[in-house]
Amino acid sequence: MTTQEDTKNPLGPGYDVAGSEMRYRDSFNKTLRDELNRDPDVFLMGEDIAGGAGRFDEDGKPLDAWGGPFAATKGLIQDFGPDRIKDTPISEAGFLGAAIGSALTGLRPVVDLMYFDFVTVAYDQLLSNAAKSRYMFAGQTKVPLTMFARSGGGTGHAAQHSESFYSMLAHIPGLKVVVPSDAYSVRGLLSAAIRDDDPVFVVSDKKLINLSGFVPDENFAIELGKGRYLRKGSDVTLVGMSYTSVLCKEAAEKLAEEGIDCEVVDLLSLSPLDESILIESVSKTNRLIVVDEDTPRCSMASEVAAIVADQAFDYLDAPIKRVTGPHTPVPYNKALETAFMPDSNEIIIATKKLLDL
Amino acid sequence: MTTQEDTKNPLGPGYDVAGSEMRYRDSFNKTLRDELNRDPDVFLMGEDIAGGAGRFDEDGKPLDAWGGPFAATKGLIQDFGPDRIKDTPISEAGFLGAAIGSALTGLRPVVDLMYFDFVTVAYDQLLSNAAKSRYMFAGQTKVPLTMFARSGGGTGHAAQHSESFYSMLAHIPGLKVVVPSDAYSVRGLLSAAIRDDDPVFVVSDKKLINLSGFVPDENFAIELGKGRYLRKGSDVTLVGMSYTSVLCKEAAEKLAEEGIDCEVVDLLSLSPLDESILIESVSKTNRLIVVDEDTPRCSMASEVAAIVADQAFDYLDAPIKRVTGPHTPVPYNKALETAFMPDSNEIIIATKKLLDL
Amino acid sequence: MDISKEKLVWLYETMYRIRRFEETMLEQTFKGNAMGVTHSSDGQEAGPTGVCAHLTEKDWIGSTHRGHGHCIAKELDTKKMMAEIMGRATGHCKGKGGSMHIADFSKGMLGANAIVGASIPLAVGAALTAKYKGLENESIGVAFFGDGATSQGILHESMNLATVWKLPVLFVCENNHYAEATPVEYAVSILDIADRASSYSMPGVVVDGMDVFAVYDAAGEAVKRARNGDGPTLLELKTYRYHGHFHADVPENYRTKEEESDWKERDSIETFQDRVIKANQLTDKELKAIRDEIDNEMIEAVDFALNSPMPDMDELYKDVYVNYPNSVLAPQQRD
Amino acid sequence: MDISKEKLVWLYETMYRIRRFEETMLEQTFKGNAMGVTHSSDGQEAGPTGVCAHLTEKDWIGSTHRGHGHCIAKELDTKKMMAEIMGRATGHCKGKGGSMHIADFSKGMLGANAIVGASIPLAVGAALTAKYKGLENESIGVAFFGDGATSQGILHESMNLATVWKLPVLFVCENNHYAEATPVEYAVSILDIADRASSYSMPGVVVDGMDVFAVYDAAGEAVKRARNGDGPTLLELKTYRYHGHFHADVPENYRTKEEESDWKERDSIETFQDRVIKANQLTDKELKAIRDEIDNEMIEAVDFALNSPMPDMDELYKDVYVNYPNSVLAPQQRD
Ligand SMILES: Cc1ncc(C[n+]2csc(CCOP(=O)(O)OP(=O)(O)O)c2C)c(N)n1
Ligand SMILES: Cc1ncc(C[n+]2csc(CCOP(=O)(O)OP(=O)(O)O)c2C)c(N)n1
Ligand SMILES: [Mg+2]
Ligand SMILES: [Mg+2]
Repeated sequence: MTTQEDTKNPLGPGYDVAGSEMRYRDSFNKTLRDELNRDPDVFLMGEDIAGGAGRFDEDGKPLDAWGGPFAATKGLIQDFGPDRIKDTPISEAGFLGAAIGSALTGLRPVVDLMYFDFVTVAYDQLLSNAAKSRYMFAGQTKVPLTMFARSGGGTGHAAQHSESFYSMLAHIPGLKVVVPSDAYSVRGLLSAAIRDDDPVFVVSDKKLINLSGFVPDENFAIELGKGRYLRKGSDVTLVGMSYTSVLCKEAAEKLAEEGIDCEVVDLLSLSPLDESILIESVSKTNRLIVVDEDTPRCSMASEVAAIVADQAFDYLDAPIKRVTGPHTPVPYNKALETAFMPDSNEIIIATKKLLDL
Repeated sequence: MTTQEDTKNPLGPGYDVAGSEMRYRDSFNKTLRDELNRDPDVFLMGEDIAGGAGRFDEDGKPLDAWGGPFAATKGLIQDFGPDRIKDTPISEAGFLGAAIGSALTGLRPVVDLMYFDFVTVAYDQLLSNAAKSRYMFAGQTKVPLTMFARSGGGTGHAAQHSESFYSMLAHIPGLKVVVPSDAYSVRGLLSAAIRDDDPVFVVSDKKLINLSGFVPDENFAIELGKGRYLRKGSDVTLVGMSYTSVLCKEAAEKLAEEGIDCEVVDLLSLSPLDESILIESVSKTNRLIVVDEDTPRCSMASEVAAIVADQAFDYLDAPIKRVTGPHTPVPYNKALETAFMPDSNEIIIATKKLLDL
Repeated sequence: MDISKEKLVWLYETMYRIRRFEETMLEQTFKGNAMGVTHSSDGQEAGPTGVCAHLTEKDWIGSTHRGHGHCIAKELDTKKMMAEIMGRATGHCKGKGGSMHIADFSKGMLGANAIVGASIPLAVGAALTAKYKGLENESIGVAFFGDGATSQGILHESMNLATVWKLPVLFVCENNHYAEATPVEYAVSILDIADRASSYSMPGVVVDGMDVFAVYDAAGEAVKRARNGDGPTLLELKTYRYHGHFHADVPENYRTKEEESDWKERDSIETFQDRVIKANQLTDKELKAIRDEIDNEMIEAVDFALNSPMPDMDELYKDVYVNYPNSVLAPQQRD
Repeated sequence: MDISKEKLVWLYETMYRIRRFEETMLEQTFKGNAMGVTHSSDGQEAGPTGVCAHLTEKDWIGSTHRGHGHCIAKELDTKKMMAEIMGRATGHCKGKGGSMHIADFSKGMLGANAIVGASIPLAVGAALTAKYKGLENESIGVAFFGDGATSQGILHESMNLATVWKLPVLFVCENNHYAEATPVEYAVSILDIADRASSYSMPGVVVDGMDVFAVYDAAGEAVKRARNGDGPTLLELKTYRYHGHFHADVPENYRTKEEESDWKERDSIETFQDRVIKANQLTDKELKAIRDEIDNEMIEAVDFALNSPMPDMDELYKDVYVNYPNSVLAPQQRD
């Protein structure tokens, strides 16, 4: 049963505070600003996070011609200056490596990798240096690095700009991965990521960026490794992450009209992963559907299924279902791209099938 | 029940032919040689696959000073010459990209990436070009590229030379991944990979390289996407891949002495993946343990668990267990490294626990 | 300059076709008919044109997110290109690739590529194939890339490999002075990118990228070297894109009107017209006839694209592999 | 050359310590006491020594798989180094890193790195920290790498970034003429790697890497530039490794005895001895005393390492993160 309190209190202090509606992108931007104000060792790096690098406007201020992809960093250079808002050449491996080096020596870099797909260009630095340094050097050092990028289909960017392969990142020991699902959680997770002493990757699905939601005025952090309930229910557990949490909620609301009572778990963190919330929920509903836009093999959907098939097996009354993208790259054509991505209708069909309805 | 035939006939024509015992490494080398002889468009590329590049011995033959890591390519340059056995500078991204370009234009490159860990340096070429070209260009082209590298712990190479993250590769649509587990299967899978018109990654666990086994004289190919039974049994299904198949077999043999009858499935291919053999086996044994040296999150172990928890749920009598490496990098110290890797003892313990013994 | 009338006509046609294609394509993008972002190369026509004038279908080019000009210079079909941008089944890639992935392997066009720098080694690989088969005299590889792409390590690796293996390759940097909104003088720490050729003992040539004859000459030399087995060359074409980085970009946010008009005064198409008319190589009337024909071609291309069917829905699952036995391509939920 | 006696002693001590450490370490490797592969840097002592002579603990260096020399020149503890190579709890990294990952952050040593080229941008990042904090006059970054690493794109990206941001960095290429068994003349398409500096408008200097005074002078200039805020420098040290690529490699398979002995005739330690004795800067006796002390240090280092405990088994699960709540670190099966 969903109570008002539950949805109003998604995690921690929740919505019982002063705040306002704002877009995910504005919440993101606001959080960066707060963290830059809070800690002088925090600085930003990325391609065109300002734009027009090295040039100035009529007032002698550094140009802010671009403000980062999807305006994530808009306005920051004019307030914090080019030393803290550092435009980079197109050298993802090089500048991510430099960011790691700066993190190893006392700074707290925040790196914009633009489209999630470009992570692969810098993959070795991410895996071999950022994720492994602390271990290889036996705790002598830490890597307080935050990375962020935009994932997912839906904007017609085709195969090389639409990836959601956060499962590959969640696979990597030494790295943390978070997937906010609204304006509220991106604020809490991004600030937690920046304050965290480990490398954290913040994935933002493009389809979330222009959605609005309630955001507290005061800044706050969400504990990494905690999922949340977006809806309480008893018939089946729908697990979402990033934008698929929105889809799960949507599906649950429609199913509620037909008398089907879904519980919706929003993972928020992929690494660390909240195993308890999964087990808690499935032990009540006895049924699990995991929804993930990523392609299916060795995905987060697979991981959630595997955890539950091990830890909550005795509670399960039905097969564990995964609703994911197909094992294909993302196509360009709008209808094909739409078909690639899970939607609430697919979740509804899967739910009914699972309940033998 | 294991019959002689079963183990003698692991896949296809099997052992009922003329052949001999040889090491995995020699079988590998022999296969390369056969494929080079078979098809003039096949050529090899990699760092020090010959060694001493550009220099000649007293007989005027190109030097073969190194013969590739673990002697995989030993002797080839002297028989096939430097155009077909191409030493490269240390530019994994560049030469993998060049190999892809040559595959797109009619050749069949075989690329040695040395240690599996170095894949990350060339990751973008692998994912954005090799795996996606056919799809993005709607079937206009194909990418008949073979890549190979050595995975796994056990040689004291520490965190940056001991990866087993084939799950990240199996995740990628457009790429195929195979994991031979003995001298026989590496022959069949490597030749299948080279003859295949899609990009295929051949992963060789270092711990297999010096093991010996029966290899037919005649060259043959194993169909990609087929697993095999290493042992038939009725109590529990042990799924292995690469070196963990050896471990599973070892564990099964020890357990047999105690009257526990394990079925051992060797995946051989990770992508495509033989879902039927998994379902077939679990529907008989009703219990599943997946053994994977890779770290656990979003691993092949997770994928196998997820498939079975979906497709064979009704047959399952117990939780699905994964025996994997821990969520840590690979440590240097011998005892720690050994503790990192699954071993047959862990499998035995997990099996007994699962059977409530 | 010794250049046949036929070639002159080809140069003009090609430049004008690129220009009109980009204008038309932008128009269609703003009308909502393109399915994603588009990057216009107008202003930069002389580069692809002057280079590809020396190539045949057996030569291979690699391209970028800003690839329409390369496609046209390699004689891809503007109908199929427009259809691709509109996501249609009749497009070069059946609507599955889109603006940033147009390819035509039958024309030696290895595909536009949306990862900055990623197509460069592909052209090296194509050259490797040619040399492997002993065909470098009739098949070379050409890598087109922007000034921004020069910051990607893979360019460095590719140039070194091409010289180590002495492959028939042209590295063609179209320096349009911006990578998105980043001025080249910020991102590149030397004045002339062409100078980097000396790091690989290959010739590096700065070329006026607004002058198709200059490009034609420099590329001719480089192509000759490649076909002769003398290895790669780096060409830097100084040029300018007239529009923003992508269709919705507002370049006034980072560059001045004066800079724009300075470059436009050196417009490659107008300069060409003035010159061939003055030299009595082509008449005003001939030029006009060419333009009319191409203007018409653009109308037809849009028509063709708009009236083309969308791809079948099962195209989603096709062309991932040559063969793949597995149901995972279309997950169970969708069965 | 104006150089204090104290510094002279340091140069000698450091070179000799590196030499003896590598010899001792190889011996121990062959005895089976190292837990993995080891890469000796003997022959190359003058490079790390001449460069690090200008550095303090506040300066940061990045290193490679062949990192022992860099560690010693940065004054890491040979006891802890030997212990690390033997996988002991008393090692610099508690036996979890091994020969290819020795680090000491308290000494400004960012760690050896087993991915060729991967540590280069780390040194750039350390320089970025210094500049960010306004401390470039007292803290610079030094990237050590081999000739083989110059084929990695990340070096190119790092050099460009360092010049774009004008960071206090030294790029030190130890050109020992081989990458594994690959001769530099095969893999690098120019004669002097130092010439690549011109691609980034930074000075590039070829240095006799067997002559510690030459290295000391060239590095001194470069360090001064960096501390003055004048940006990065590329140094190419021409040098030679006496042993194989790793302990079990047989270099005779790819290089001649004559080449080896030509280089050994220019041995950095012997040259140094001859020179300081001839110039009456240090006496034979003083040098011998230094050698004796270090010979003894090596015996102690081996003793220390062999008698040190192995790490606790739960070290497997430690230091993956600063904090991580999850049981996945140690999978259920092992509970
Ligand atoms: C690896 C990678 N990083 C970043 C981007 C985003 N991006 C697309 S185009 C572009 C600028 C490219 O500049 P340039 O190479 O000069 O080409 P131009 O756009 O000027 O034609 C950037 C940064 C990308 N597509 N790929
Ligand atoms: C990315 C990567 N590719 C390949 C290797 C294997 N490898 C280790 S050392 C080495 C040669 C390095 O040569 P160089 O940079 O000259 O250093 P040197 O060994 O001569 O000190 C190679 C190829 C590696 N460790 N990392
Ligand atoms: Mg540009
Ligand atoms: Mg070397």
